Amino acid sequence: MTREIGTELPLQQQESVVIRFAGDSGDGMQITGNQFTGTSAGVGNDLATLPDFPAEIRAPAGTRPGVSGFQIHFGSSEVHTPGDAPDVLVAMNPAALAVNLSDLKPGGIVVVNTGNFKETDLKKAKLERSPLGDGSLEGFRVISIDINERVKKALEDSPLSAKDVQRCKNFWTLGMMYWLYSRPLEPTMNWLATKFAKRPELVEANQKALQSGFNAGDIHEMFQGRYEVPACDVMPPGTYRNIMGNPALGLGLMAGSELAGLDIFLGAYPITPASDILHQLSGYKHYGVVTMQAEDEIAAICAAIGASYTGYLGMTATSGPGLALKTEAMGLAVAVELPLVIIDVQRAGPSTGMPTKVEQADLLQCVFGRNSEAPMPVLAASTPSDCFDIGIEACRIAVQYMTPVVVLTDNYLANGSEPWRLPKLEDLEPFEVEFRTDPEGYQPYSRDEKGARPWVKPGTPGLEHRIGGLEKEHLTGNICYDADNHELMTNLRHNKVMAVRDSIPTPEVFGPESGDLLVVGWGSTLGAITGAVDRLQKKDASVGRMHLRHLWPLPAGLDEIFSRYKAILVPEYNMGQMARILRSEYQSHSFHSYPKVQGKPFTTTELMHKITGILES
Amino acid sequence: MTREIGTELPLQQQESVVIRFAGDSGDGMQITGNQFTGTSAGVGNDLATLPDFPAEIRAPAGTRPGVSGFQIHFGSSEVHTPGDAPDVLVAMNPAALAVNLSDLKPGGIVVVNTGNFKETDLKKAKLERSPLGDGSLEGFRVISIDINERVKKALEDSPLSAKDVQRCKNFWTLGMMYWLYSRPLEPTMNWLATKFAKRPELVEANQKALQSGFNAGDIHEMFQGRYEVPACDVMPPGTYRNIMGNPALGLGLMAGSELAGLDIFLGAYPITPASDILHQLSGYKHYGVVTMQAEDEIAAICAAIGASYTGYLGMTATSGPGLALKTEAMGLAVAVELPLVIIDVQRAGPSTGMPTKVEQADLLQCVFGRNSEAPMPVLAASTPSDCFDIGIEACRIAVQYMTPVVVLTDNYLANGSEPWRLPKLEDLEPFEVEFRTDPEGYQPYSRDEKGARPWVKPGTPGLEHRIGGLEKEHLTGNICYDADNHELMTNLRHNKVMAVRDSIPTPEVFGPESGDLLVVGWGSTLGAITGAVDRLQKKDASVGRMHLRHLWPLPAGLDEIFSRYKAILVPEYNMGQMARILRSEYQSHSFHSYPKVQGKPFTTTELMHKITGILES
Amino acid sequence: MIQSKLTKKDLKSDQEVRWCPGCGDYAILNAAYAALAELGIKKENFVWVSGIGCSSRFPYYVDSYGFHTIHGRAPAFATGIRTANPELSVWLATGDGDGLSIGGNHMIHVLRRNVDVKILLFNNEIYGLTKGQYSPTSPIGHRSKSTPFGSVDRPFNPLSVALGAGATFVARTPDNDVKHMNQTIRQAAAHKGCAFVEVYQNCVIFNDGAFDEIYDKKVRKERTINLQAGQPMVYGTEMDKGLRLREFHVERVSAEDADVWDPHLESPAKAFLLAQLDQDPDMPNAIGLLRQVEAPVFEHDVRRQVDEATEKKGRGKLADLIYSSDTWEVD
Amino acid sequence: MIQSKLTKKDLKSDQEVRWCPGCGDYAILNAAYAALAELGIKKENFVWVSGIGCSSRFPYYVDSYGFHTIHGRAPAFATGIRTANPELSVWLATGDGDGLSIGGNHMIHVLRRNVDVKILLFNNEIYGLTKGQYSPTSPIGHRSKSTPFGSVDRPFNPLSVALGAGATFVARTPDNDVKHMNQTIRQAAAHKGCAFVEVYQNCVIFNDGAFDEIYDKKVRKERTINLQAGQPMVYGTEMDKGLRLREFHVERVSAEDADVWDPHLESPAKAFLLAQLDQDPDMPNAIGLLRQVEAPVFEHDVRRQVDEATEKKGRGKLADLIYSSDTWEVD
Ligand SMILES: Cc1ncc(C[n+]2csc(CCOP(=O)(O)OP(=O)(O)O)c2C)c(N)n1
Ligand SMILES: Cc1ncc(C[n+]2csc(CCOP(=O)(O)OP(=O)(O)O)c2C)c(N)n1
Ligand code: SF4
Ligand code: SF4
Ligand SMILES: [Mg+2]
Ligand SMILES: [Mg+2]
Repeated sequence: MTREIGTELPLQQQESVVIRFAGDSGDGMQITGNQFTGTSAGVGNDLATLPDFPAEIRAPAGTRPGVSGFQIHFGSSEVHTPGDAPDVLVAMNPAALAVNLSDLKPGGIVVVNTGNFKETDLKKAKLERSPLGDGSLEGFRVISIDINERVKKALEDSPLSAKDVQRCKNFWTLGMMYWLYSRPLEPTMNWLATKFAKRPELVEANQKALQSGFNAGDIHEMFQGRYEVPACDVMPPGTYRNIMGNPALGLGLMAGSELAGLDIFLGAYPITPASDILHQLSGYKHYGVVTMQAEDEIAAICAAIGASYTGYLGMTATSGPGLALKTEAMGLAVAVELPLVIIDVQRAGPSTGMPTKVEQADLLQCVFGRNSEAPMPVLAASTPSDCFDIGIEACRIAVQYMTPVVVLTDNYLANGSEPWRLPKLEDLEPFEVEFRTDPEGYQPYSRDEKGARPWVKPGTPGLEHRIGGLEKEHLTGNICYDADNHELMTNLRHNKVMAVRDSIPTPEVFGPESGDLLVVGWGSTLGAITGAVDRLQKKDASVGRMHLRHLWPLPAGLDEIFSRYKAILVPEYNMGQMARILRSEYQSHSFHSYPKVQGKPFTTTELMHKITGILES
Repeated sequence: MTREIGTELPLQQQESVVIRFAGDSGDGMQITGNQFTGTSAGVGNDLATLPDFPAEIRAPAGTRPGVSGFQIHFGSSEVHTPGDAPDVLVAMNPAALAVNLSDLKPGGIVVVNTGNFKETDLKKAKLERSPLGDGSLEGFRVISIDINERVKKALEDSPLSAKDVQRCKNFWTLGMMYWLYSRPLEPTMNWLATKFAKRPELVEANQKALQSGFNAGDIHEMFQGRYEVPACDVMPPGTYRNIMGNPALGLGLMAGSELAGLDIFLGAYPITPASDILHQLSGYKHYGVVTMQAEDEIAAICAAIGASYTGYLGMTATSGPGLALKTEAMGLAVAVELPLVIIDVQRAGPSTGMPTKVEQADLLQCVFGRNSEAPMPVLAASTPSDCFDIGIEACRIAVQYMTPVVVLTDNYLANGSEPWRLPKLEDLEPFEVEFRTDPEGYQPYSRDEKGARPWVKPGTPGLEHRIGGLEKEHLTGNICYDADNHELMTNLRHNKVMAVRDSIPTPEVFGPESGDLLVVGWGSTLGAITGAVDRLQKKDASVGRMHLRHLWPLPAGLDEIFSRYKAILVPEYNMGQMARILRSEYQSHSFHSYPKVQGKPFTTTELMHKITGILES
Repeated sequence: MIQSKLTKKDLKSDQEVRWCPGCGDYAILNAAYAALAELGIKKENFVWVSGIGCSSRFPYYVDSYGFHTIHGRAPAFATGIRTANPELSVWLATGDGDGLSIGGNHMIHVLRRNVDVKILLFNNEIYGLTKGQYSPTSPIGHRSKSTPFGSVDRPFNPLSVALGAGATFVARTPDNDVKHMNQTIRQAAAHKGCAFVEVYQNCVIFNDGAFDEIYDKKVRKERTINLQAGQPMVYGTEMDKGLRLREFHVERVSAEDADVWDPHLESPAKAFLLAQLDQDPDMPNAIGLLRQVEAPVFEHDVRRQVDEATEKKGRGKLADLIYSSDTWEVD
Repeated sequence: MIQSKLTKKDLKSDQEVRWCPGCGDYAILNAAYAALAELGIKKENFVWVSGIGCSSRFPYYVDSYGFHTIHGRAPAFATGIRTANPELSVWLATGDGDGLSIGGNHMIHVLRRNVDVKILLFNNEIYGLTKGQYSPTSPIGHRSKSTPFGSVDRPFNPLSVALGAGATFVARTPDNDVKHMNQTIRQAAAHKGCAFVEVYQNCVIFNDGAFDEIYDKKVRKERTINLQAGQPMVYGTEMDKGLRLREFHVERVSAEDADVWDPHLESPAKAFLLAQLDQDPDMPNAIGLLRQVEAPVFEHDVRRQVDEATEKKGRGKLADLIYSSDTWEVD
């Protein structure tokens, strides 16, 4: 179906490209982006993507708040982030152009759908003049096409209404971009055929639009050449799929519960950007998963603790404001020493803040934000696919140590995607739970070698006992106000959490074993840091990098590693929270905090700039 | 009425004495202790007291959980704490003896009411044998008196029932202790006359009992001599009253609101040990105070923020578990930048923990325990009477900087008492609030030189505006998702809180200007630290001390002070939370954490021991 | 203090309204503009308080004082505001999630206390802002993002909850009847005490047509009955049908035999019964005024205590507090 | 799975009971021991859940599984426990503060969902554990530590709140009538769904005699009416008085004219009316069974969805989830 014509045009190889598709919420930019992603993955590129949803549910058509974007970074070498500045901006209307243009790389390509630049369109976008004519686009390579018109022409014979015809615009555009980047049409053709199987007229129209867009490029109407981004040869062999962080985390929790031999009970209350975890798990009923949308975040965690008490793997998922509400119950979970996985998909604050923007500023809240001494392990995922592994790790720690565990991700991980090399299930190490059933010598607060107390399901004869939030006597678990016992129990709880350290690896250092600077990151900064440090290392800068996935307790061996570098840089999306923890734990090193609190990720460039600055000083 | 007889007995001068009164909850030990306190204050002693209430509301009579205690430390030189080990234990029954004996100083005096040591009494106290006969009391000076019998005899002619006669036991005992420590009877005589003005038979009986106890000592029946603790001559001149921390804080808030020219709105939900602040302020209606017992802690703080929004000085008072529930709303208060005073009377945890025991482990929760970056000032009172000053300081900062402020106290401060030198009201500096009423150029998020935004009362014409928890545009306060604006606003909020530093003094260092060790404390450890360091300084140890009242931001000048000492010791009732903050703020000094998590305060002895240990190493 | 009336325009703020095109919230906002303008209250004396949700964006669009707080807590803020300053006219915009899920407790307590706050609960039987989860008012079996197999929990009837909590004013109004909304809002404003108004609100995006069976133009006359004080309980396209209460049963009768409706009854039991007609597909749904009774108003009594104490003892002096109990001198 | 019955002693834990001497809680505990022992449920299958308060110490004293959680949240824990394991017999002990003040929202939601949890709400119209503040059930004017001038807020009627929330079982019982408590607890146990039992409980220390006007031996027969399914609504020392419902009014009549009580009515309106008799000093207070109807039980339907999905699709395999959507190979 896809004719390989037009090959006489110059074909330029590129190592990697960043494209941003932007249009009105109704323009189908997310589908376009996802199709481009799937096709690129299929041809073997490494990639990373990030959608940019409008904050409003449905802002009025054509307005700036209504702009929806999708950015994809694909390459023939390793791709670490969805990209800093796009090489190509596809703008379906004036609002999309106005909102996104400033991000475009100097000299970048901007594809504009001129069909949407009428006076009324400009007005909706709050533009006084058309940017097409006022010099705004100077310095860019502008491809102006009236896509509305093109689609109309291409689908002249379609039985679809004029309005429905216009809804095929995104596939026409996609086709053109496929041509420009030499991608095959088949995957999308097939997808369309399946997707609209019940409506053949839609299949036909969209396929036609796609092909027509492709041809439009092909017949040199607009481009001086086309590009090719060859398959990435550094991707380890295996089966891959593209995945976003939220679903990866959901799958990780599924895997974790299976490895523990338990069923999941998720108590949750919807909140952006964590709700999707609830949505996902509520579809897994035939996996024995019980989900409950509770009346609020407090009820959600309490129900989950209740479920854990019965022998389920209790979980709850929320974002910062919801976590704030859970802290009292988290303290109870510490006191009663039951397993629990608490997910915090962070977003920008304080308070309601900017719910759709990225931030990592719940770290201190998670590590320290509870009344009295209530220690619990805190983990953080560093890429969308790492969410899977962190999900498993959280389950492991929760059940092995009989403790609540916090998992931190963020907006950027939750919605960003990357190719995920699927694990071989048989390689995943099980950590099956054994419930205590033997009444002989049973003590509710005795401890195993890890410091964990026995887990008993209510209903087990002979092991009846009571637990609660009052201080408990060592071993018996009876209420106890004794001074020495309180200190003992405080220490036992503390030591148990610290002992998790024995079960986690020291993180790998990438780069020189010692040197001028070590960049220490955590969470979703991984991609940006990797990109920046890798490039500088190629320039022989004396800089290494290390990424933390276990935030509390911190892994063993850090002190020694830190001592091998003159300085340590800690970039993070907050005012320096991890830097504070590191300073308080490892006093003798010199930590530079590099805060960014803009609700958006680091660019490789700004990180490189910062690092170079420190290296030079 | 008080005959000065018996003066022929040797009169021994003592610098300071610690007495603990202990008996059944029904025995009136709190009244006894308070009377002894008032009388001792009247004769010019410095003093500190601490009650020890049973955890249960009304434990069965005669049982160990039913024991109620009151300790007073009074002296002719400065008294810093209610005392480590008592010199004298008054035990009204076997349970009181069993529970308290181990605390008594070796060689100390134990006064036992043998009238309550019958078989059934021993059984209630879970004692197999009477401690009076089994050698338990070896090494102490035991004064055994059948107080039951004495009172009965003394009140033979009283019209009171036998049961009511027995209720005069505590005054008999108090009379005896008055004799032993050469205190006048008048104050208590007068108090009884007023207290029971409507029941003259009770006045007479209790006064008779008091006199009879005094005489019993006087006629040498039991003691080899009596003691005198002369007036304290180092107390600065002034008018004094004895006060506990909770009421002192309540008065401080009253003073603070008056200095601000505002009325108080207190939203609170009862919780031990903070409830008394609600009780107190709810009695101040004719001061314009509005109190509201809300449905929970969340509603309490939200109502208080609502009241602040209208121009009241909003406040809320709670303890750790309640604070955990308020954190989401605290974040909103940060975002909307309204004044608010949040009181956390800390207690031992985690979770429900030990509600009647002391701990300082909410520090990190208060400083960092909110979603995202939500900075707010945190203060801590260091003695019962300092609660007054801290209350004023919290009001000042809240209104001058348009910010929520946390005040930390604890169980020990809340219920402990000491003489309070009353301030001259004209010396208190006012910080009157001016509400904005001028619409000209009004911007809801403009800032003054302190970084505070204007405070506008709803109802003011022409200044209508909306506030909320979403990120706001600088100056206009409109909802704004702009990246740079978010960073700007985050910094403005941060800087505003940090700027509080400019308005607070660098804490004084007591002791050598530089040296081997600086002991840095905060909150209720002041007394114990002062006692220990003073004594060591008298022995020429190279140790200084400094106490923090402003915990966030920390005062200026600390770094310089720390640099003058080889090491810094941070004793606190938690696992080292302030030590962590100090390490993270002042990396180049060597901080020793000295945690105590027993639900009870440091003793001077253990602190001296610790300090000596460090000095020697 | 009646003063020259406002116009709708006076109450429009300069903020762009950001609900989805077609959302029922627009109609509610317009009805509110009109009703508020007629109250004779100065615009600076209105305070609109809200939690979080699509509905809770409401305060931004009214050019008065406004406070967009946190999810579910608006009643608590409103209580603080109104108790601190009873001169203000305090209004609350909330949703079925904000007001009955996370905020259920504050809701029943503000009703119990009878704080003079006017509550508009935008019931769209869905979580709009978080993009389509079911809510505590969604019917059993509702398929939503969080209940792909259908919800299993029984819904609240918002009016029953309010009546159970002791509400003194309870009404219901549909977002597709501007006149009715306007009238209901004005009735709420006139009530001395806490007013609870459930607004049937259509969420075009996530729960479109949730109320069509009841209030679509084609069926509304048959499927709703407008309860009005002192009026017979009649309904139907020809206004020929009526309701009569007999022995705790609601009977459908002809218009002539209809009972006269009295929302001022001491017992809320009748209103309770009528609020629940929505359970029965053969019955019209009650809209209009279900209950309106007088009862002590929280903030009035709070302030009365303050005033009485002040009158009796005089405004307290700080010195008296501080220098009050047993003091002694050291010199 | 009926098995040989337990004795009261089997259910006594080894923990010392620590309520104040004379507290009504003792009687409730004893009644519960007796009632639970008769249910034919194995003791290891009981789970007692509670929040914080004097009443919430209850679980420690029952020798079964028990969870003393945090203030106000017990219904949420109980929901999790029961939904995770519907084999367990889950009981909840709570107070008027725990269950209706801080915990009001969870309370109405557990009732709405009809989770099969048996709730005993110890209503002493006071906060006991925190030493005597008024509660949301204290009458107006109540002087307490936090209301030295008398409380100004209208109290909740716990049964009305429950009915407003859609409760399927509602009863009331006094702590000074062991037999009545025992019977009520057993009725609650027999109910399929959430059972809400208000226990009038005397706090000897902070609110002694709060219910004496109603239930003191001398007056109880005149001041209470014991509602029993299928029995005439009669009361009085001579059982000569009765109640009759006419046109939404409760009338006092002679015993012969009394209506027969039916707690199984579809509409809760009648129960609602009777629950509120306590407002009227001339009427007897309703105790006994006010409502008992069948309705979908939350956890049954939750589990049914799990079972049906599993039956339809087979137990899910992890591999299917992970290897599900568009994958590609790199080699
Ligand atoms: C503490 C907290 N939890 C959750 C959320 C997410 N959230 C915002 S609005 C909302 C529910 C909205 O539903 P509703 O109240 O019915 O309002 P609608 O959008 O339908 O008008 C939720 C769950 C939040 N903002 N804060
Ligand atoms: C979060 C939290 N807030 C407040 C408290 C303090 N508190 C414990 S029990 C209680 C109320 C007790 O009253 P009620 O529920 O009526 O029980 P009762 O003691 O009367 O049986 C309160 C306010 C707490 N433990 N936790
Ligand atoms: S999501 Fe629904 S309720 Fe929210 S604005 Fe859109 S249509 Fe209205
Ligand atoms: S305080 Fe009251 S409710 Fe609590 S145990 Fe004592 S008598 Fe019972
Ligand atoms: Mg809604
Ligand atoms: Mg109570």
